[in-house]
Amino acid sequence: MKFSVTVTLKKDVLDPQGKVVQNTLINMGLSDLKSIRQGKHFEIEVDEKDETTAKKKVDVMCKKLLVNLIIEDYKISKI
Amino acid sequence: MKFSVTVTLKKDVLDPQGKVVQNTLINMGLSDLKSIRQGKHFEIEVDEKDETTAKKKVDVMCKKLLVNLIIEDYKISKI
Amino acid sequence: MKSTVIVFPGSNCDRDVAVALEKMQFKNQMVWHKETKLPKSDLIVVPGGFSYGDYLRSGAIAGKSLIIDEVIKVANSGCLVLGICNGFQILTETGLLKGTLLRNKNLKFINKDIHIKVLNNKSKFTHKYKKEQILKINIAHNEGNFFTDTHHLEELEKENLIAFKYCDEKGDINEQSNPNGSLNNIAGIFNSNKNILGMMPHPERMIDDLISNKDGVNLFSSLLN
Amino acid sequence: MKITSQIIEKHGLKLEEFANIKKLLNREPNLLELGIFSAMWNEHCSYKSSRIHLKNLPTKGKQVIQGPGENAGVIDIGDNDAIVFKIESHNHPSYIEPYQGAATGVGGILRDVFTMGARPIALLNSIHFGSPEHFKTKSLLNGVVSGIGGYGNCIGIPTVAGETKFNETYNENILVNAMAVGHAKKSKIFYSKAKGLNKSVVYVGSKTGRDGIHGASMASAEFDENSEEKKPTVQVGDPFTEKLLMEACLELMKDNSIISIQDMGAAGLTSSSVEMASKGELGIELELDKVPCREENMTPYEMMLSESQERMLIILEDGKEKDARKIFEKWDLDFVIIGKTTNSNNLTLKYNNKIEGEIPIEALASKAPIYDRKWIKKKKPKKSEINLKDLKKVKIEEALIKILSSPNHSNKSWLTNQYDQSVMCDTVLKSGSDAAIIRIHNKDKAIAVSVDSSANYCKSHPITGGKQIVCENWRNLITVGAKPLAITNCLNFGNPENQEIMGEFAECLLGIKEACEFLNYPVVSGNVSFYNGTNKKNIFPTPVIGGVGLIKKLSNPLNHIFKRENSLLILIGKTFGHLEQSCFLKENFSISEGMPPEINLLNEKNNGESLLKLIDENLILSSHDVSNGGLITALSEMSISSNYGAKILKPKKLTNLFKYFFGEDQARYIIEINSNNLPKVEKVLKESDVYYENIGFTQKKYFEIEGELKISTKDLFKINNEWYNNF
Ligand SMILES: Nc1ncnc2c1ncn2[C@@H]1O[C@H](COP(=O)(O)OP(=O)(O)O)[C@@H](O)[C@H]1O
Ligand SMILES: [Mg+2]
Repeated sequence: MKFSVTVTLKKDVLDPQGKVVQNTLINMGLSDLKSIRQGKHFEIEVDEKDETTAKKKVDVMCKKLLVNLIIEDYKISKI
Repeated sequence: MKFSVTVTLKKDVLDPQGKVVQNTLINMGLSDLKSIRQGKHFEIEVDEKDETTAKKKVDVMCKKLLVNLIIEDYKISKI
Repeated sequence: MKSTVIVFPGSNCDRDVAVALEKMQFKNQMVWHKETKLPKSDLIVVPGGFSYGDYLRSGAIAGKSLIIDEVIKVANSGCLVLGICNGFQILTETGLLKGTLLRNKNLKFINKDIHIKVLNNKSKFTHKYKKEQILKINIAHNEGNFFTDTHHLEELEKENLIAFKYCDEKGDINEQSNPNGSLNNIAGIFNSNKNILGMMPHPERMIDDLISNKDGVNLFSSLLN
Repeated sequence: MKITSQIIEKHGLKLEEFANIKKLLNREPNLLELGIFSAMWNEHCSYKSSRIHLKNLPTKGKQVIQGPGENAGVIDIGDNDAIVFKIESHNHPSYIEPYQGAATGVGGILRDVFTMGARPIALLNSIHFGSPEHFKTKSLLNGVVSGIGGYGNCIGIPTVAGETKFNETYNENILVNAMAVGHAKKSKIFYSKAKGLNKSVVYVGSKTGRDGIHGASMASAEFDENSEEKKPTVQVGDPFTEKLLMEACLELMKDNSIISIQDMGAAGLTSSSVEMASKGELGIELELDKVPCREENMTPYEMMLSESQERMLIILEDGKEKDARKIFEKWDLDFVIIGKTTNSNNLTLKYNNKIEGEIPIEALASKAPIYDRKWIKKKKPKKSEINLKDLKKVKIEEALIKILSSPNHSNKSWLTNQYDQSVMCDTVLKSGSDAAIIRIHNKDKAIAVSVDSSANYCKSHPITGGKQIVCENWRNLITVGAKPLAITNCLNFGNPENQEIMGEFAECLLGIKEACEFLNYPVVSGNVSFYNGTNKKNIFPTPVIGGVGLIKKLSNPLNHIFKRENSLLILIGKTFGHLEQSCFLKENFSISEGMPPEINLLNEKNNGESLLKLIDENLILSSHDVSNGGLITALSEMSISSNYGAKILKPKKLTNLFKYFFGEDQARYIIEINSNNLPKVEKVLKESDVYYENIGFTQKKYFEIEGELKISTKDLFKINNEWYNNF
């Protein structure tokens, strides 16, 4: 079973990368850009048929390693 | 209008980060993990009401800066 | 010889390479990335450091700066261009050099003295070195893991476009002597014209016995004539 | 909003303190004002528990240009060159989020140094973790190390020295102290004291967000179960912006536009504006609507207390705004005039033309509380119960291997290879030796730098411990050929409201003071971090000393590595065989009672200065101080990184082999000399009445003690390099 996980910085946490990317895009003439925030994305496949159990396993991976819960939020979706 | 962009390494490109993460998770006892690949995620807001035009603008951003087309694939979706 | 060092916000080896160039009697100028004209010069150096903090991808944002269009122009007309470390990454982002630099395989920043072998000493950058000469040289990077497609890799090997490979003290090129996971131990490559060199190691750090050694000196002196 | 006792407590203020605030204001403060008081009156900014003790430290000397009281200390190294340096703690944030905590620690201390007009030339750090077996240690270590590297590497300043220690006392409270060293022209040092009326107060750097609101109060409160909740206050570092800020500030400092400049560190806009005004005996008025904000709808309270990083406050000379703005715009940084100096002696805060808060500056600064907290003397520690017979149960070789392979003694290249040590091309000696050597750019002189601490010694006998860390630091500079000039110190302690802890603090400071005075080694800057510990379990007292020394002529830099075969090895200083508090007893018998080795300042000074004389006369091939692990450990360290080992002769007047080789008596050095030079060396040592012993000579490949052990240097290297491979 496959899941996608998106990890984003919590609101109000400084996103130095997003800031620089945003300035660059605007300087390149893409002035319609209102905001951009950068995060991480994982594609995870687990050996488990039951969706709830599988999702729980992915959740454990997020909590234990993939996500820094202090500054990041995350969302798991089945793909 | 808001879009999410996920950027992933092409299949034949080595993903050192994904590999290390995978090993770490397996070492942590999460042995059901079959595969994990890591990529980037952007949340982009553009000042444009027409969806097709807006999406095109995001596509330009991807091509011009956000994605290294030699090694990366990307997907844009409206959120 | 006149040289130009391009300075991006976040470059931090710009002074180091300028010092090396001046010590080797280049007449050097620093050029800020917002300039739109390059002074006439024989050599353009894209220095190491963390242009734009290496945010997004190392070298990506510098690759879009105003001055880069000029660098591409003169490079294509044959001017010598040297990209060191972040400079190498920037050159791949602009397409002047093919391939890309991924994260080190251990996912850690690596700073140490390693060895490289001069594979091609028939270039304007390397002719003062002996063929197969082993140099001890400093690396300092997070993304030095050279990657490219098989086609390009074949071309690099066949056309002799690999300047340096990582090796050990004795010159053996193998997995143990590969610090970052780079394809075929590649540490530096030329474009097909051999007027552009991109390399991860820092020759500007190797010009002074008191600090390290002088293994970088011949790179600069090669360029002098 | 009515200020309830709950709100007061949330702000880390005591009810008596609140009463005092009301008296100073002649009214109740509003919430904004209360927040400002809480930031300025907390331990971190006011030094309320430590100030009366810090006052006693020696801070003066011919070499001192600026002692404590500014952003960093400044010393004179001749030829119009000055060195600016300071150390600071970032313990609590690093425990909560190790990468960002450590990174912003480095960023903060760098700002303290370039604020004064210095270009940073070196970074150091002292990091202390819990037991290696503790489940958090590995990830904390990884996070802290990559955070330190992440920031320093990106901004391009070499991280050249430090110390890394493990001790279960830090299981729930790690220490992350960062030190920065910069170089300035003596004639161009910038200070934070405001001068003149109606001068523009300019905000430069990053925008203000909701980061670390109440960070300063967090640094001053003990951890408890609820500290997890304080997580969102973690700040994210942006080394790229700091690099821009540094270059922009240094560019602006080339002419004479700056009257006064101050970084926004702990308690951000509040402490920077108050500090400038208070030093200048002026008032300051800020229009908060002008503050560049990152988030929408930020309140004056949030703006004043935000600890967003990479920001500075500058007071400019009249008419300089335009040129200054140009510089900051070139570097893509905000530049906004947000206020002016006034003669009101108040901090006046306006928002949308309304006064939202007004506080007399002196209420926040000179009238901040000062406590003479009760403290009790440490009792002399119990003697350790080991008799000579028990010692014989271990073999010398096994004991040595145990020490060399222990986490605390293992080779640290796993860490240091993650730091760019070479950028700026002036690193003459990288980490791994007793001190690092950094050349002054374009000159043939250099400075040596080192950080040191000894929590075990300080715990068992704080006065001796305090003396010892100063002496060890001084020795570390001497062994690389530098004349020690001055120190900075970071005082990491537990809860000062606990009388025993306060006693540890007071007595460690007495020791530091005594040693610094005797060695003419003044304190020019520092930082205090209290409340290290959890739920009443306090960390061992851990003062950290950061020293700077001068190498006047850089012809022949020294390090601790054996240089050739058949040179003579001389041990300077007397060996009594002090084993209590030694690594030997800890690693082999798990004994940690007893007194630390005694410090004899007279010998310390004499031995050190005599060694410097030998070095000046070019008589030394390599040198190393003898510290933790004793003589045998020091000798093996000299072999490990070299192609040469040593043959050590059995001492003649030997009482006990273990005492001789593992004792941690102080004021000792090992030197390697060319045997032809022996008469010259002996002459110098005899003239100065220095005790010394010829202990052996260097040889190829093997480290050997006559009749006791023989190990190849390759094996020693392996033993010493294994531990970090698990990471
Ligand atoms: N342990 C100490 N020894 C000497 N000076 C100290 C010590 N602790 C703090 N200081 C001095 O007190 C002043 C205020 O320190 P601090 O608040 O840490 O500075 P900053 O506001 O720059 O972070 C500084 O000049 C610092 O050098
Ligand atoms: Mg400061």
